[in-house]
Amino acid sequence: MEERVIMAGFGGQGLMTIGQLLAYAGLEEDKNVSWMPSYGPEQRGGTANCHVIVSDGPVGSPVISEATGVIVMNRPSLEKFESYLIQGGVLVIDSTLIDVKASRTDVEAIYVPADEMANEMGNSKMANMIMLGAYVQKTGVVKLESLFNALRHVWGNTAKERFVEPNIEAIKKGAGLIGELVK
Amino acid sequence: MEERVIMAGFGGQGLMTIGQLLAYAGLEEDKNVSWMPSYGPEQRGGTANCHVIVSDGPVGSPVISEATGVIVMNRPSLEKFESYLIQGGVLVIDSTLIDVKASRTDVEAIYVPADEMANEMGNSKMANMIMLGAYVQKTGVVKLESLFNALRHVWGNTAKERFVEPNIEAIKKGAGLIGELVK
Amino acid sequence: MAARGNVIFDNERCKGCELCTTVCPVGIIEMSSRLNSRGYHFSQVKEGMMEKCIACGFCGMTCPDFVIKVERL
Amino acid sequence: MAARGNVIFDNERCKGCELCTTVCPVGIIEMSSRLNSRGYHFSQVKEGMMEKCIACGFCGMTCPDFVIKVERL
Amino acid sequence: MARILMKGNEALGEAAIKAGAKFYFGYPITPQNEVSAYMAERLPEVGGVFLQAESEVSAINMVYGAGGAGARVLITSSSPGISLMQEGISYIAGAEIPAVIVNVMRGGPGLGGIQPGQADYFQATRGGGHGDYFMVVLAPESIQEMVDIMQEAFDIADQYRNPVMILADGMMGQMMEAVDLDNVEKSDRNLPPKTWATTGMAHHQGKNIINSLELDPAKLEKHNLDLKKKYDEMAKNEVKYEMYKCDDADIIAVAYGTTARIVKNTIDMASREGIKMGLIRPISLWPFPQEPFDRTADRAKAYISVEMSMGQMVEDVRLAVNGRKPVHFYGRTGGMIPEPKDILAEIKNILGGVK
Amino acid sequence: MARILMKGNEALGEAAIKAGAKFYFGYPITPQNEVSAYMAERLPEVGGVFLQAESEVSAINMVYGAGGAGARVLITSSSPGISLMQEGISYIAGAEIPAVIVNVMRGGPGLGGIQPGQADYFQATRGGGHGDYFMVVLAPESIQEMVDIMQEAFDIADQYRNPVMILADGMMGQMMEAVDLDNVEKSDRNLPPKTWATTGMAHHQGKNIINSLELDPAKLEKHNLDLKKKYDEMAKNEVKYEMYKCDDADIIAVAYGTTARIVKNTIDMASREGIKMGLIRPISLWPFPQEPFDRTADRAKAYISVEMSMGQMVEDVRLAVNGRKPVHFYGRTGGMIPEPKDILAEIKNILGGVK
Amino acid sequence: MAKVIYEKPKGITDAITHYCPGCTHGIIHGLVAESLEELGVLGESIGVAPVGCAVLAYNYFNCDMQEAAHGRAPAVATGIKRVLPDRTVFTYQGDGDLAAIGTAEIVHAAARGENITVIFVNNAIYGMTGGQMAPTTLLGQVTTTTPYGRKPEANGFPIRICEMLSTLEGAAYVARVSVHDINNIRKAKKAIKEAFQTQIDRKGFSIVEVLSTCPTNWGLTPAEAIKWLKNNMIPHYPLATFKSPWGVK
Amino acid sequence: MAKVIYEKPKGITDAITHYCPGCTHGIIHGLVAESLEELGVLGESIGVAPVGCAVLAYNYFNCDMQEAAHGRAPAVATGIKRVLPDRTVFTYQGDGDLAAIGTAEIVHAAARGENITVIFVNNAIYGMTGGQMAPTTLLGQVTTTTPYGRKPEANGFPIRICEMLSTLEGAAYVARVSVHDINNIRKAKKAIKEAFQTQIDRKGFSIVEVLSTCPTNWGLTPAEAIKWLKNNMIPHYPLATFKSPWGVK
Ligand SMILES: Cc1ncc(C[n+]2csc(CCOP(=O)(O)OP(=O)(O)O)c2C)c(N)n1
Ligand SMILES: Cc1ncc(C[n+]2csc(CCOP(=O)(O)OP(=O)(O)O)c2C)c(N)n1
Ligand code: SF4
Ligand code: SF4
Ligand code: SF4
Ligand code: SF4
Ligand code: SF4
Ligand code: SF4
Ligand SMILES: [Mg+2]
Ligand SMILES: [Mg+2]
Repeated sequence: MEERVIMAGFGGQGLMTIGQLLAYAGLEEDKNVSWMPSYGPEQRGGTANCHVIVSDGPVGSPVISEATGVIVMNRPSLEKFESYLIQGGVLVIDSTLIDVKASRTDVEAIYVPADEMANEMGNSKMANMIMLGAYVQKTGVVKLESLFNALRHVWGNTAKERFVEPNIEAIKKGAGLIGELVK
Repeated sequence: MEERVIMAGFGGQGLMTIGQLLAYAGLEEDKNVSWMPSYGPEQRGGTANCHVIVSDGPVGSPVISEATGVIVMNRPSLEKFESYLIQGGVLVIDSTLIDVKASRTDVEAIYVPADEMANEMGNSKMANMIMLGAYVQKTGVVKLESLFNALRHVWGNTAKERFVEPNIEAIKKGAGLIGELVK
Repeated sequence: MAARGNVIFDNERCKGCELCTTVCPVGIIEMSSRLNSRGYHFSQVKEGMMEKCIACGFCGMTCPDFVIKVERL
Repeated sequence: MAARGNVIFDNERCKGCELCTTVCPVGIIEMSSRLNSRGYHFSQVKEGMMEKCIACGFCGMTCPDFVIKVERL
Repeated sequence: MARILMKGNEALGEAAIKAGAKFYFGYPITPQNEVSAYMAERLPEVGGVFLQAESEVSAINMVYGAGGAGARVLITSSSPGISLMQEGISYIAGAEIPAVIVNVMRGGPGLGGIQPGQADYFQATRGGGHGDYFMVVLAPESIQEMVDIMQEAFDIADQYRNPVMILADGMMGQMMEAVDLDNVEKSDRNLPPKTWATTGMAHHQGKNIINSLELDPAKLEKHNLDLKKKYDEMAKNEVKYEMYKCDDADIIAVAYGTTARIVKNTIDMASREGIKMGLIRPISLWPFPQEPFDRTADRAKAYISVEMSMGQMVEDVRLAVNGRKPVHFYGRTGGMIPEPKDILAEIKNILGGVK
Repeated sequence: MARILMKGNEALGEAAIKAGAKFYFGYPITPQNEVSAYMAERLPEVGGVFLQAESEVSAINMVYGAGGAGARVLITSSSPGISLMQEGISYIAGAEIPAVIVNVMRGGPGLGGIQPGQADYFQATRGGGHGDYFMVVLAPESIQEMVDIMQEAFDIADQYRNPVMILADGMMGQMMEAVDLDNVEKSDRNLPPKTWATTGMAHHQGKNIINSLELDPAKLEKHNLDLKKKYDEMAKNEVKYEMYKCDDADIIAVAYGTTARIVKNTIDMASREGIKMGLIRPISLWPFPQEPFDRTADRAKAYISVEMSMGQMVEDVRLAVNGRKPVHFYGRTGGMIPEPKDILAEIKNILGGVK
Repeated sequence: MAKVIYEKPKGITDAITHYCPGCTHGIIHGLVAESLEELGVLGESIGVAPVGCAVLAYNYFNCDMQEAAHGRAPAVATGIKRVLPDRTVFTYQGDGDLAAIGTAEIVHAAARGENITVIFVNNAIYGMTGGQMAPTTLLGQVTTTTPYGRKPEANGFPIRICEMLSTLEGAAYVARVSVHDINNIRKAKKAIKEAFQTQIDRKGFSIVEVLSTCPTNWGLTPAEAIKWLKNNMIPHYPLATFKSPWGVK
Repeated sequence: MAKVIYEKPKGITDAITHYCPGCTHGIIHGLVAESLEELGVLGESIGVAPVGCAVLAYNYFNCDMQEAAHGRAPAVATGIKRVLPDRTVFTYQGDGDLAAIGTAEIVHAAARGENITVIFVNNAIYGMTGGQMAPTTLLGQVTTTTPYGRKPEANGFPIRICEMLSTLEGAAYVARVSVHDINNIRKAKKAIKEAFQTQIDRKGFSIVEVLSTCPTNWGLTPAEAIKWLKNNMIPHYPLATFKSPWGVK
């Protein structure tokens, strides 16, 4: 098993964070993982993305040219990264922020109104977690429980401790969608 | 013909100058010449030397390891450079300043009381020219006239112009010794 | 009577920093709820307030992104 | 009465710069006509003048080459 | 401790601390800024010193001073910053001061870009500074290996009194991987005490001088010969490499650092297509490993050096192969990252030609 | 004008002025100080500018500015000073600014000594700076050749918009030889006008930018590929060498600059003893000449690289010979100068072994 | 007819800058461009961009530009000016660029009285590289490399560049200004124009230090950043004209 | 019994220096050595030699020494001092070394308040390399690189280092002295000792600028050089204590 996922959107949407979280979750399951961020001045206000690999075998290049999954939270990212997907790959689109559909038909596109849902939950900052929940539930790359553990591990005993439970809720919300959305 | 001569003494004795003069004289005769100074902090107060090559053919290394001639104006230089001479090479020693004799017997040592003679001429600074005159007269590496021309060329129309004629006199003094000294 | 002014925004240049809103002496600049193509809420003159503009030029001088052209009518 | 002094020169260290001769308040230091092994005329107290030395130490303090030791007798 | 997820730049900092380096001098430059941020926070906690110098030139000379005073000292930078250190590195080598220098390479030349690159290979292995000197240059392919190699790097530096360079790239610095910081193998090198360090004459026998000047050519030549002896020893003892699926390979790629990981991907792709491809991965770039080439030169049909440069290590490959087999090159540059499928295409090309 | 006796350091300055270089930036360092003294006196006479910078780092960046403004500009230094210029040289190459840099090499590493050396060969030919770049590196063996090559160097720099390095050594800088400054052959290169120079928008079409930054990796790669194309062209067109008595040589020495003169002495000694020895003298060290090796590899029994270093050019010799014949090395370092008789002894040794 | 009170200066290109929202680099760019335009020297100008957030300034100024190595802009400008003494040559540098790695270059350009103009943007931090301490970072200020706040024992004291350079005879015009409000923006413009006038009049080296914000790395909104500048930077970096060919009150 | 009034200090080795006859580098060496000795820190001291005529100072000072790259002595000293904060660390630098290539290093060592002592030997010329212009060369002074005399338009103005560094908060002790006569040699000694005391008391950066001669490259006899220093250098480089932990009158 090797999952190669690209997460992309505007800076500040928290895509780096969910990328790290996924990698941590993989680590919780004793898998090999890598997380590779985009870096540079374009991060400021511009788009940011990271590449995460979760694998049973050793990880080769941390930079993904053929992705099994893509999570996008703005339109330029959809346009840029859609083509990275392999056939049958999973494409998770924030449908609140992106008002177009996937142009590829050979991939599994999932439309998550994450921003809207997050606002409903009272914190638009958690849209990223909703996206992640949906993706993980769909692909089974890691167990949801591993994500929760990762959150507790990394944010526990830090200033972010109080965000752990709400974020778990958000992940669950995202995960919960999958049954509904994907028929 | 290739003459390879090392000139050595204390800084300030004018050995660099007579080296250049010899090279210029060679040039006057359309020979190939090179002049290579010692350089570096040891020049200050310490010993200074230069290597001059006058050759019919192209000049190889400007640094001399096997000298046809050596002109020395202090004892450390005698001790250092005597060994550079080839068999039968010419060794010109300022016998006013160096109170020992050459230790090699397979070379032609010439003892010139240059400092004393220069003082007699009223300018101890010209001892170098006396040494050069003796050497050139002995070896015939260039014509004396070429030395004089060189002096006129290089110092003429400069602040040193007034030293040209006295220096020619000094060279002649040195040259004049040769008949006397070398029996 | 104060001079009347007209301000023209090049919305695509705006980065939504809000500095212009803080310097307008008559307080007529606000941020739009809309985003420009680069994802920023851009600035605009409040609905129907343009005539309050005194053409001081402060908004233009303050804007780090050369968004605003100010004219005196 | 001024202090009596004794100055000792380490001739081999001397570079013949003559600075010591310029600072001696009683003018008793001169340069030798002899050379040391490094080719310098070295400094010395003029023949028979040592007893004029007032042990001020100026010569020692001025010498850049640590040639001179000054003692007060 | 278990494996944790860590950024390369932070892991290398922590690894240095674990290796006993309590002194860090540096100057900000992308893509290695996380090292300074990490060290600025961590070193005071362990009683060490983090100092942001006014420039890379100053930083490397602070390393000279600190290393000369007997400390284990780390400095990191990226390509243009490393260029500014060339005089200092030459001095450190000449004065025989142990120090570890990390270059998290980016694209060049000039200001270039900030994405990963491997175009400072020549500079690192041939001495970008003046004069005859060499450093051991180590190129890890993973964060774990970088951590392990850090301990080794300090040991090598101390053993030979010589600078050691770790050559990484922006990818290595920026990526996160699982790393175990506690099970780093301590070497059994017998490190000489630093009796030469300038710690004040009251603190050791005699007078210590840290110096690279020698005005007497005969003595300077002697010094160079002594250094050469040391380099020969390093060349003999400090070779490190990995051979991956070389045994029956028709074509052998040579790659280091992150590029080697990419080549490993390629090898898997190739083997799925029935192409026998292997990898020689030099871990020490200087000394460059000769042995794996001698072991494979009979069987392999060709070699290909794969680099994030326009072709630098390929010269060492040519020197190692010495005409026995053709040597090819594939490179991407400017921050572009080679892709397995493109490498594979090149390889098919070559094998087509070779047959 | 007739031949006059001139110091290498002064002759190279005058040659640069004759080549139209009216701008000189530098910082004092032995053994090339006579260049600055000469230029300080001469340049104001010809309406040029001599500027002593506060450091070599500043000086090379002044060259960047002046070259970018369209001037022919000269900079000279010696080993440690050249190390300090590595960032600047990489920038100049990256931004494609023509300039001529002279390194009057001394002994290293570190502060080393001030006597002649050739141990900056790697730095010069491989790029001591970061990133993929090359300069044409020219190594004259006599002052006349240095003077002739200066004109050539400026022309090459302008033709390719690239820095050119002249690699001399303390001996070349300090010695005097007869030189004819007036009969320097003007090249018939068709030099492009400097429409790219930043002279103010009122003075040319459009806007000119001198720059080496490119944050987009794809564009930076493109820039690197464009540069590569240029380097390939230089590599094809700018090879210069001399072959001396190679025709029936059993052993061929390879040497450049002053060392080549010494080897010529050796060849004469050798031939007196019946030893057939030849010399390949690369005049361009980069591009390194391949042809003379291809022409001699069949006949010669061995090659020997003779250098004032611990062995640097020998790698290029190995690459050129590519395993066809054994390649040996003889070097002196630290300011020691190889002696013909010692080289000859080494050669006898080798020939004894080769037979 | 409508009279234009303010619009993008001709000295600024149409490119959208990469600066963060609310970063005052943009304001300063505008002032430089207006000054060159008003003095009629835009077509005669050659600017030198630094390494720092203004690294891409060559895309924004509508005149010939050179991109210098980090800290070396004054050396590059010197090279240009010596070749083209009748052109207007300026550098635009950050506090890391000018006051850290480029210390020698700026001091010596000033000491030489090099007839160039330096626009020195002091935002008390390394913006481009993500918020490290600059030589001008205030005591106590938290940056990525002073996580415990800048402490003099460990990190030294902030440098006042204008005060330091004013000791040099070659420095003809030295002023510190700020852009935290309209009044100060106007004063900044005046200073920048005077600095260029100094150069045009061949009076020697001119420098204007402009206090500037870095909302991103200060972790503040643009408006908060403006306030922080006013309340924290100005007390330590007094606004003044330190030297001027036309005299200083 | 004879009492020793003066003799070679213990802080000076027996080696004969390579300095030219009458060069005052030697006098300054003596004062540094005496100070370290009298303060009882010779065995605790680590000196940093420059590149310049004092390049071989490591052979002359009887304490541990490091030889720095040209201009980098303050950086090297910083490295040493940070590792060994309780040792006495000093640099000995010429005007080319400190005021030209080493400008950034000295400014920042001072700005950091780096607790080291700098002995700055200003002889208005590059001695070691044969007499080129230094940043401190006087206007009109002829050197090999100012053959027509130093002119401000071409070569800039001489830098007054003490005045410049005094603007920095981290500089605790700043003084300029001279060694052109006995009285001044005594004052120089006092200043050097105070500088070291500043370091021992952990008060921060200390520097003593010592006006010195270069008879060789000035083309004067040692005695003439002393006079030239007095008549030409002192008017431009006023002798004073600019800063001191014990206050300045
Ligand atoms: C030689 C070198 N060292 C370091 C860097 C990395 N670097 C880029 S910008 C910068 C600092 C920028 O800070 P500043 O000059 O204050 O400008 P700002 O971004 O704050 O406007 C540094 C250190 C570099 N590019 N080159
Ligand atoms: C990087 C570098 N640049 C230049 C030199 C050459 N150099 C040696 S000493 C010196 C200047 C010395 O002058 P100063 O510092 O005033 O000392 P002084 O000799 O006058 O005592 C220079 C430029 C060098 N060794 N290294
Ligand atoms: S010109 Fe003045 S009044 Fe008009 S909108 Fe701008 S700031 Fe407000
Ligand atoms: S100041 Fe400019 S960029 Fe900022 S909000 Fe106003 S118009 Fe937009
Ligand atoms: S101690 Fe004083 S009096 Fe005696 S010799 Fe020396 S200077 Fe003269
Ligand atoms: S001062 Fe010293 S070196 Fe000079 S002459 Fe006197 S004793 Fe000799
Ligand atoms: S990082 Fe700071 S200085 Fe740079 S553009 Fe952003 S706000 Fe401006
Ligand atoms: S050259 Fe000048 S500074 Fe150097 S030792 Fe000689 S006199 Fe002293
Ligand atoms: Mg800044
Ligand atoms: Mg000096």
